[in-house]
Amino acid sequence: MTATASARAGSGVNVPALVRHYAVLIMLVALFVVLSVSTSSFLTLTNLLNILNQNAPLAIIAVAGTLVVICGGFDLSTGAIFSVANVVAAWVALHLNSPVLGLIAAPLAGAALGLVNGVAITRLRIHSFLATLASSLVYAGLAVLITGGFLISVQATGFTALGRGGIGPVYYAIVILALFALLSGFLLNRTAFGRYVLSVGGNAEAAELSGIRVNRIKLYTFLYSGLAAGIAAAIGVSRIGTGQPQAGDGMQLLAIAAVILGGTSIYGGVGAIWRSVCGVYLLALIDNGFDILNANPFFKDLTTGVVILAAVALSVASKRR
Amino acid sequence: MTATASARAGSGVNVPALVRHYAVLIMLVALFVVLSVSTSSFLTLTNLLNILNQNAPLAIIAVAGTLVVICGGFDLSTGAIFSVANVVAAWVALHLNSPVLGLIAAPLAGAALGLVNGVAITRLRIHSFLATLASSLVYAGLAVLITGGFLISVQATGFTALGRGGIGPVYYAIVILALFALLSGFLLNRTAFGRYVLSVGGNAEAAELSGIRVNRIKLYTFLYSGLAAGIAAAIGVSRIGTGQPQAGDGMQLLAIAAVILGGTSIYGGVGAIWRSVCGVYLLALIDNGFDILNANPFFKDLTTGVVILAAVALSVASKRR
Amino acid sequence: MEGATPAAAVTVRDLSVRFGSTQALDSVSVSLAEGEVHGLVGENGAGKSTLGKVVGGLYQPDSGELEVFGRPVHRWDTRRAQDAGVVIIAQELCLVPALTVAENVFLGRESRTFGVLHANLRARYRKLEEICGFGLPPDAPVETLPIADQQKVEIMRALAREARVIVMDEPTSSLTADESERLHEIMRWLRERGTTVVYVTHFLDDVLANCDRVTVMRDGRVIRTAEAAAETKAGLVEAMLGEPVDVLLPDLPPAPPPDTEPVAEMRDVRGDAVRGVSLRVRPGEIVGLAGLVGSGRTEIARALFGCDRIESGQVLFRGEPVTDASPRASIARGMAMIPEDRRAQGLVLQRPVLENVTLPHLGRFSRSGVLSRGSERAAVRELVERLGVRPAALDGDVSVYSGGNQQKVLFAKWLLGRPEFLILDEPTRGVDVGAKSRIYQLIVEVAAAGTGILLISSELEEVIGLSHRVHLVRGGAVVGEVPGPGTSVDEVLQRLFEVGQPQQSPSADETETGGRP
Amino acid sequence: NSDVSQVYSSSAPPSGKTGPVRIALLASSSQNGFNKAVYDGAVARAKEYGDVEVTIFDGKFDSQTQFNQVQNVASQGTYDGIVLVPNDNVGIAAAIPAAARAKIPVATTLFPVGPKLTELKPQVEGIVSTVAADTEANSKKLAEGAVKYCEGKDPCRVAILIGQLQFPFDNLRNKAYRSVLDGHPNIKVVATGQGNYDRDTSLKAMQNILQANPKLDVLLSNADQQTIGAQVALESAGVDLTKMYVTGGGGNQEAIKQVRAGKWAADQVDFPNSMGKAALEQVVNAVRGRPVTPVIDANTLGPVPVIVTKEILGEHPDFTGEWAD
Ligand SMILES: Nc1ncnc2c1ncn2[C@@H]1O[C@H](COP(=O)(O)OP(=O)(O)OP(=O)(O)O)[C@@H](O)[C@H]1O
Ligand SMILES: Nc1ncnc2c1ncn2[C@@H]1O[C@H](COP(=O)(O)OP(=O)(O)OP(=O)(O)O)[C@@H](O)[C@H]1O
Ligand SMILES: O[C@@H]1[C@H](O)[C@H](O)CO[C@H]1O
Ligand SMILES: [Mg+2]
Ligand SMILES: [Mg+2]
Repeated sequence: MTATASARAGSGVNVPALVRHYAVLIMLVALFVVLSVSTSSFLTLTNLLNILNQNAPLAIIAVAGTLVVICGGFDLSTGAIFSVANVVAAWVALHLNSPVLGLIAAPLAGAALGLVNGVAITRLRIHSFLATLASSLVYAGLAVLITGGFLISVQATGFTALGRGGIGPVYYAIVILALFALLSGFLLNRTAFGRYVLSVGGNAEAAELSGIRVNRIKLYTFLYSGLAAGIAAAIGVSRIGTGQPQAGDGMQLLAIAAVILGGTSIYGGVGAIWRSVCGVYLLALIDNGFDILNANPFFKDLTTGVVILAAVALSVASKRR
Repeated sequence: MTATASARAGSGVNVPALVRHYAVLIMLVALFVVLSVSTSSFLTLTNLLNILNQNAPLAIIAVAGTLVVICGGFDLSTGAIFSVANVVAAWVALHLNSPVLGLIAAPLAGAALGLVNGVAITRLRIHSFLATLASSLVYAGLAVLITGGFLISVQATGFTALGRGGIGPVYYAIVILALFALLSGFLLNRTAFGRYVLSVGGNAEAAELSGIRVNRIKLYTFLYSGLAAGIAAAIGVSRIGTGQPQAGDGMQLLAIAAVILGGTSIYGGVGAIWRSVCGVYLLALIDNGFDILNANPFFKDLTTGVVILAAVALSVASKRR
Repeated sequence: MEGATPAAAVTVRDLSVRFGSTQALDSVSVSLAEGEVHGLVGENGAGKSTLGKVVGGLYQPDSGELEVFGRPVHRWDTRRAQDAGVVIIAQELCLVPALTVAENVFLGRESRTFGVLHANLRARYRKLEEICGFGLPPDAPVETLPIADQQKVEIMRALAREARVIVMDEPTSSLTADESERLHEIMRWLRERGTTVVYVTHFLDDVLANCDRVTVMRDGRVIRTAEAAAETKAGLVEAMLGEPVDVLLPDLPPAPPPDTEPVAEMRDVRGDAVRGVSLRVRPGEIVGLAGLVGSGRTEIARALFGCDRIESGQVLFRGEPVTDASPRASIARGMAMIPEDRRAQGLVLQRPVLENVTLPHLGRFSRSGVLSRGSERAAVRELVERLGVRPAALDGDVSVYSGGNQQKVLFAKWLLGRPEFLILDEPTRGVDVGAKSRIYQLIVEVAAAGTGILLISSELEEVIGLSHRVHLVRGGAVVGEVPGPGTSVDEVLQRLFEVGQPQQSPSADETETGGRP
Repeated sequence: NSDVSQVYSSSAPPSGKTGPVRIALLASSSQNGFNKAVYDGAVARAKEYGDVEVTIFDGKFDSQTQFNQVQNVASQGTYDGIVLVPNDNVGIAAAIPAAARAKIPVATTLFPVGPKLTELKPQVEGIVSTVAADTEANSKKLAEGAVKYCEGKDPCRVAILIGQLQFPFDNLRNKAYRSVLDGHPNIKVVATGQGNYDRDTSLKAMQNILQANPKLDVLLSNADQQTIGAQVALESAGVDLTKMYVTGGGGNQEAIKQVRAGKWAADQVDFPNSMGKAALEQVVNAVRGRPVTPVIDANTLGPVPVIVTKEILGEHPDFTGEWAD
C-alpha cells in the first residue's frame, strides 16, 4: 500500500509483474478452459460469437470508460446515456421514419450528453463521481420523458440490421467493438492525446504546469465515454428493435467493474484498454456458463463475486514476494 | 462536528467557507421551506416524524459510510449486508422462535460481513471499491440462498416492536439514528481512533510513518460500516416483519451519494457525519415532496439530479474567489 | 561523548535490499552509537534513504540483521520501531494535509483515556515549541503551509516522539541557512540528552560541522565510517563518487549589456502573495531571488509563469505585455519552470521517465497528434545520459527513483524545450554534489546560449554564485538588489534580516536567547 | 365465479363519505407499462365518477419505498383510499393496518397482500378488495397447454424463462410449471433461465440456452417482454417459431399480435386497465360506504379467457391487449 508494496518485484523475467498485468487474462483463460471441458456446447463458433456479440455494447462502454478512469474520472452516467440514446434512436427512426437516421442519432445523443457531463465537471469543478451520479438521474428522467414511460417499437428491418446482422458469421457488433477498442488503444498509446490523458490522471497539477489543458482533456474523455454509450445504445436498440427507457440500467456499474477488474487504477494515471475488454468477457463467461450448464441461478451472483475476488487476489498476491 | 480543520485559520467570518460547509444544510432548509409553504400536509409532526423514521436505516448506513469514505475507502456492499442481515434476523426469529435473538442477530451478522470485507481489503490489498463490489455480489447471493428465494415472514409482535414502536410519538428508529450519529461524531472528532481515520484517509503513508496501524484502522471502518448496515437491517426487517433477500438493493449507492452530497471528499481525509445525515434527508425530502405535492413522478429522477447538482455547484461556487 | 566507546543504539549487519533489478543495499553494516550525530552521505541513489527506511521500519530487508539497543529485532514495522524509540523523518514530505500542525506533530502519540482524546494538545505543542522555536501556527492545516514549514512540522513530529534514535533524511533541503542552523542546534541538544541522530544530507559542510561520525555510501555499499573530524570535504566527495570532483561554482558567462531588451519582465505586479514586484531578466542573464522561507519567491515565479492570477501590474515577454497568462501560454512563448515540489508539481509519478520528459513537448514529437516514438526516445536518451540520470532506463518507473534522480528527470523535462526563459525554483534540492556541479554547469551553459534564467534557491552560496544579479525578496516584494559573485553570504543574510522582521521567521533574536539547546 | 357475497368494509365510515374522493395509486413502479395501464384504467373510471381524483406514486420496484408510501398516505389525511400494485405480498402487509386505522381502504391488484400468494380473500385488516387472479392456477394452465403440445413427442424439450427466481411470485410460477410438467416422462425441462422481465437479458439467456440445446420444442415464459427478447434469439438462430410451442405472459399488445400471427402458441393474459378500473371502483365503494366485493377474479375482467391462442383470438377480433410496455 505504501512504497513497500510496489517496492517488491522479482528480477530478470518478472513473473509477478506478468501475473499482475495478466491476472484478468489468466482468469479468463482458466474459465474458458473449465467451460470447454465441462460442456461440449461451450467451445463452438456460434457460442463464442454469441458471447462476443452479446457483450459488445458493454465492452464498448468499458473501453471508453477506461480512458475516463485513467484520466482520474468516473462516469456513472453511461447506463443512463445508453437509455436516452436508445430511446432517441427509436424515436427518430419511428417519427422521421428513417432507421438510418435513428441509428446515427444514438451516438450523437450520447456524445452530446457526454459533452454536458464534461462541461458540468470542468466548469462547476465538481468531482465526476458525484456529477455523473446526478446527471445519470437527470438523463434517466429524460429517457422516461421522451417515451412517456412507454416503449418505442421499431420494426423496420433496416433498423434491426445493425444489431442482428453481420459480416459472414461475425456480427457487426463484434466488428464495431474491435474497431473501437483498437482505435481507443491507439489513441491512448500512440497519440499525444493519450499521453495527456495519462498525465492528467497521474498528476493534474504537473500536467497543468506542463502546459496541458487539463480541463479540456477531462472533457474529451467524458465526451468519448458518452459517444461510446451512444454507439452501444445503437447496437442494443437495433438488436431488440425497441427503445426502452430503462435499457441501460446498471450498465455503468458493470462497465466500471470491468475496467477495475482489468487492473486500471481508480486513482488514474495507469491502465490498459484490452484488460477492460477482458474484464467484460470474464464476467460474460460466468453468465454464459450458468446458462449453458443450466446451473442454479441462485449461485450466479455468488460465483461472480468469488471470481472477481480471485482475479484481484491473483493480481495482488503477485505484488508481494 | 466537522473534522475538516476549518480551512484557513482566522480571517474573521469566512462566508465562502461557510457556504461550502453548509451547502447541503442550506439546500435542505430551502427545500424544507418550499415544501412547508406549498402544502399544508408537509409541516405536520406526523409527516416529519415519518420522514425521519423512514430514512433512519439509510441514514445509519450513511453515518458509518462517512467514516469509511473519510478513511479513503468505499463500501459498496452495505446494501447486500442489509439484505443478509435482514433475512438472518427473520430466519433466527422464526427458527429459534425468538424475536429478540433475531433482532440481535442482524447487527452481529452485519458486523461479521463487515469484518470479512475489512480482512479481504487489508489482507489481499485490494482497493475497497472493487473488493466490496465483489463481496456485495457474494453477500447478495448468500441472502438469496438463506431464504431459498422466498420471503421469511415473522409475525411476532416482539419482532415488529423495534421498527414500528417508539418513545411517545418518536419512533425507536429515530432515537437509534440520533444515538448512532452522535456516537460516530464523537468517535471521529474526540477519539484517537477518529484522528487515525482522518489521517489514514488524508495520507496513509504519513499515518504509517507516525506508527499508526493503517490496515487495522481501515479494517475497523469496514467493520463499523457492516455493523451499521446490520443495525439498519434490524430496524428495516422489524418494520416490515419480513426478511427479504432484496431488501437492501441499491441502498449502498444512496448512502454513498448522501455522504458525497454532504461534502465528504471521495479522496478521504476530510468529512463530517452530520452533513451525510443532511444528505440523506435532502434526498428524502425530494421523495416526500413529490409524494405529497402530487407531482408527476416522471420528473422525480430529473429533479433529484438537478438538486444534487445545485447543492454541489453551490458548494463549489463558493470555492472560487 | 568523549571517553569510552558508547553503546550501540542501532546496529545493522549485512543488510541487503533489492528492488527489481536494483540492489539498493548490498551487505550494509553500520553501527550507530547512542548519543551521536551520525552523518550519512552518498550520491543520489546510493541507498541512504533505503537504509533509513529499513531502520525506521518502513522497509523489510531481504537479508541481514538489525539490532536495536542490543536486541536483535525480527518483526519490524513503523509501530514497533516507534515503540522502541526509533523514528524517521522521510525525505519526501509526508504529512496529513487536512490535519493541523499540532495534530500532525502528535499524530499517533495523542494523550487519551480509553481512546478519548485529552484537550492538552496545545499545551503539549507549546512545550515542544519552546525547544524548536519554529514559530509555526499550531492550528493551521498543514496543507496551507509552504513546503519549508511543512519540513519543520516533520522535524517537530519526530521530536514529539521523544525518540532515542531519529533518522533525518535530508531535513534541511527546503530550509534556509538560518533555519538549518536552528536544526543543528536542536541536534546538539538531542545529542546531549543521549539521542542518536542520523543525519542524511548532501550539504557536506554541514556534515563536517555537526556530525560526530560520518558513513559514506556508494552503490548500495558502505565505503567507510569515520570520525567527522578526520574527514575533509574533498575526501568525502571522492569516497562518494569514486573520483575526485571539483565542487566549485563555475564561472558565469558575461552579463548581457544593461540596455539589452529583457526577455521577461514584471512591472509592479501584485497578486495573492506578491506585493508589487518589478524585475527584468535579459537573454543570457541569470537573475537570482534570495529570501527567507515564505518570503514569496515561489509566488513571484508562479505569477510570472502564469500559474496564479495577477491582480495588477504587468508581465511582459520579449517586450510584449502578456494578456493570456497561463502555464500553457507561457510554454508556447518559450518559457519553462522547474517547480519547487517535484513530486506534487513536477512529475507524473505513475508514468515512466520518457513520458515525463517529453510531456510538454509532444507537439515536437508528433504529427497530427500521432507520436513518433523513435525520435522521442532518441531525444530523451541523449538528455538522460547528459544529466547522468540513474538508472538510465527510459522506461524506468520514476516514482521509485531516488530523490536526486527525480530532480534530474525534471531538469531534463524542461531542458528538452530549449526555453528562451527558464525559471528554476530550488533546482538542486536533494541533488548530490556530483550532480549539483553538473547542474551548475548546465545552468551556465544554458545561459551562455542566450536563455534568460530566474533562479530561486535557499542556498545562498548557490544563488549568489550563479547569478549576475540577486534580488532580495521579503514579504512578497523585492527589497533590494546585490551583484552576484563577490557578494558575501553574510552580507545578503544581513540585508534579508534587517529592518522590520517579516512576520514568519522566528529566527535571529530568539536564537540568542539561551537556556535551550 | 367470483366471490359475490357483498360485505361492508369495516374500515370505511359506515355512513360513507360524500363529496370528492382522492385515491392514491401506489404503483410498483410508475415507469412501467403494466402499472401505467392500471393507472390509466383507474383514471378512466375516476373520470366517469367525476368527483374522484387519482394520484400515482412511484414504488421504484422497491418494497421499502412502497411501505413508506402506504405509511405516508395513511398519516397525511390527504387521501381517502389506496389502490395498490404491490411490490411484494408480505412486507407491504405490515403497513396496511396503519391505513385501516386511518380509515383508508385499500384494494390490491395483480397479487393478494398477505402471507399467502394463492389466497385471494383479504388476509390483512385494511384490504377491502383483491383484484387478482390465482397465479398458481394460471401458470398451471399455461403449462398444461405445453403438455398437450408435447403429447406424442419424446423427448419434448422445454425451456423456461422466468423473471427472477428470487421473487416469490416467480418462484411460485416456476414451481407451478414444474408441478405440471414433471409428471410427464416425455417432457424434459432442459433449461431454466432468468429473463428479468427484460428483453435484452432474455435475448442473451435464450442465445446461451440454444447453445446447449439447439433443439427446443417449448418455451414457457411468464412475461411477454421476455418472450419478445427470446424471439429475437430464436429467429436469428433460424428457429421457426411456428414449429415450436412459444408462450408469454401479460397479454400486452405485442404479445397479442404475435399470437394472432401464429408465432406464439399461447399467452397468459392480464387485464391491467380493467384491473385498475375494478380496483378503483371497489375502493370508492368502500369510501362511500357502499357494498364492496372482496375478491374480483381478474381472469374474468376481459373479453378473452386467461389463456389465449390464435383460435381464441380469432373469436375476439377487437381485442388488442390492455397494455404496451
Ligand atoms: N520503492 C522502490 N522501488 C524500487 N526501487 C527503489 C525503491 N526505493 C528506492 N529504489 C532504488 O534504490 C536505489 C537507492 O535509493 P535511495 O532512495 O535509497 O537512494 P538515496 O541514497 O536516498 O538517494 P537520494 O540522495 O537521491 O535521496 C535507487 O536506485 C532507487 O531508484
Ligand atoms: N497554500 C497556501 N495557503 C495559504 N498561504 C500560503 C499557501 N502557500 C503559500 N502561502 C503563503 O504565501 C507566502 C509565500 O510563500 P512561498 O511558498 O511563495 O514562499 P517562498 O519564499 O517561495 O518559500 P519556499 O522557500 O517555501 O519556497 C508565505 O507567507 C506562505 O505562508
Ligand atoms: O407477467 C406479467 C407481466 O409481464 C407484468 O410485468 C406483471 O407481472 C406479470 O403478471
Ligand atoms: Mg534519499
Ligand atoms: Mg518556494
